[in-house]
Amino acid sequence: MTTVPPPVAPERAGFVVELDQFSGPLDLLLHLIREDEVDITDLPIAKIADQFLAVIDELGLNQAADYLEMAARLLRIKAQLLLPRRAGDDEWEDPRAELVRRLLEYQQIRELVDWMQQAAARRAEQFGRGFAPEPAAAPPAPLVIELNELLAAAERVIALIPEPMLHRVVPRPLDVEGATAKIEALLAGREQLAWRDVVGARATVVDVLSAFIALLELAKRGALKVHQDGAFGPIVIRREPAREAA
Amino acid sequence: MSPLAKLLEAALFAASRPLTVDELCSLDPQAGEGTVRAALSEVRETYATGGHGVELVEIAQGWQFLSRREYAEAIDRAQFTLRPRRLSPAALETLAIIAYRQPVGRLEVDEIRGVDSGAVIDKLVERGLVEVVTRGEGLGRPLLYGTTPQFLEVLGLRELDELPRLEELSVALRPPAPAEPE
Amino acid sequence: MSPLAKLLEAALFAASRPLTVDELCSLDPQAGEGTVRAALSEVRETYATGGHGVELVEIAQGWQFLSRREYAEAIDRAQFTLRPRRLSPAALETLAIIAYRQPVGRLEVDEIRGVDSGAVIDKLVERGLVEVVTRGEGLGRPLLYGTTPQFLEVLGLRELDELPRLEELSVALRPPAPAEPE
Repeated sequence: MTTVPPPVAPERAGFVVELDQFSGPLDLLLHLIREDEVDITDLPIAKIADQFLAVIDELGLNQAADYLEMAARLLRIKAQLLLPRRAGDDEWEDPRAELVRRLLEYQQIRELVDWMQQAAARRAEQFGRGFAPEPAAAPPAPLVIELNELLAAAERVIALIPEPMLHRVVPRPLDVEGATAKIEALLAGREQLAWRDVVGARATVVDVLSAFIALLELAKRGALKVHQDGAFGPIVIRREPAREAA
Repeated sequence: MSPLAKLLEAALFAASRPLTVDELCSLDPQAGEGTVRAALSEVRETYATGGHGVELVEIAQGWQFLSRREYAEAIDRAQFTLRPRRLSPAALETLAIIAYRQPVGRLEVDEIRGVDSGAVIDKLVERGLVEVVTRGEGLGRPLLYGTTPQFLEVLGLRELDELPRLEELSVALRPPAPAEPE
Repeated sequence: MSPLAKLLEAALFAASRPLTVDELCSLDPQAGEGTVRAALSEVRETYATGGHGVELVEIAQGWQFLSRREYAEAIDRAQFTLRPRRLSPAALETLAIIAYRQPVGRLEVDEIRGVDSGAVIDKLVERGLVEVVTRGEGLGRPLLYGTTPQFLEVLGLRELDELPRLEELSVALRPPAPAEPE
């Protein structure tokens, strides 16, 4: 039987950053494992996955990305374990292995947390000097900067600047035309694109916004169709049959 | 010292302000005011006669430990009240950009560092290393920052020209426009 | 106590944080480190044997006067001073990871905790327990974090190596014991 601390207020559930009950999905998993008194290294994945889903449902965590990602991971492992495998297959690798490693590592962190909590509590039994001298009377703290530190910082800054080199920096407006041209060029070569093909892996907010507006505009013009199978599913961009000839 | 005197000593040490006799009495509900005053004298005597660097002083209708006057100068000189500070890597980076590109606006610094630099710039202003020198053209007439004389002082430079001219700097941190004759 | 010991006592009393031996040496330019360490022992002995309510403790790579444990409750109850805020489990988890893996980037912390730790790290930086120590190699040259002297102060540690060694933990990353029959 799974007992769960009192649920969070529903209005908080939308964007969960930090819960009172659990500090993250691994914490929740560890809680379930401890309750069931099962061995982490021989995780009863089907049972734990069901319990995990039940708890995130009960706590209204259905929109918390970190918890959802873990739920998906559990279900995938559960499915993999259900696949038939040949007897005596040495190549077979337990799909639970990675999760077990992370859980053991996390458990170690929790133990450190216990230790640190005790150390902090012990330190809190002693008080330092409470009275601090008047700030006005106190001389300012001496500041130390070495010239070579400043140069090292300048070099780090230089390394940060991507090619091509920087000329004059102005706040960049949305570049919808550029994004439109890019999408059209991509579609000229291919029937179908993924969202990632359009924005790339290192897109800035401006890039994403530009590409998104360009997509909507092109879709409105009938040059392409944007399709998404479900919420948060991958976005597929398909070229529309040559209507431009009409 | 008696247990009550030791308790008073600990409390007077830890308090962030002078403590009145009433407040000291609240430390031990069993002890009456007379007992507390006697213990207070005990603490004061201990520090007065034992050859200590601090003393218990009656001040602002209360009691407080203070370091003896003769040590005040040495302590002031050592500047303990605040920890000597080094700048964080983020602050140094921002300072480097402002030093080489001044006058420069916040957006430009953000763009070069790839992160929001507002808080870092504010800290540098607070520390007197950087200041608003003018306003730029364009939207909202942004504040433009430059380094202060104190920046030179901390680095031990006489002039900004003494900042090393790295070859790469001429590319990446080149001032946006040719310098105007002043 | 010797004049130097009294000077150290006054300075340590005045400071609201641990002072390093280097800082204590700067109090008297004539005194060498050996002399200062001897005087430091003299102060510690005085407070250890004299039946005082405070003691001199080695902490966070320095020395600090602290009230004795037995008076914690009375001082706390009387509310003469603020008790430090407690850290949340999420903050402690993040601190533990940063303490053991420093210098470490945000992504690595996220991965070990299984959640986005950006906000928690920002809070720890704000509280002075963690700071950016350098930038990593690779994409975007990520900021890498490490712990500060104040981290040691909050845990009452002298050095980082007083943290438990990972091998000492009961669930260290080693193969589990042979399964027992259920």
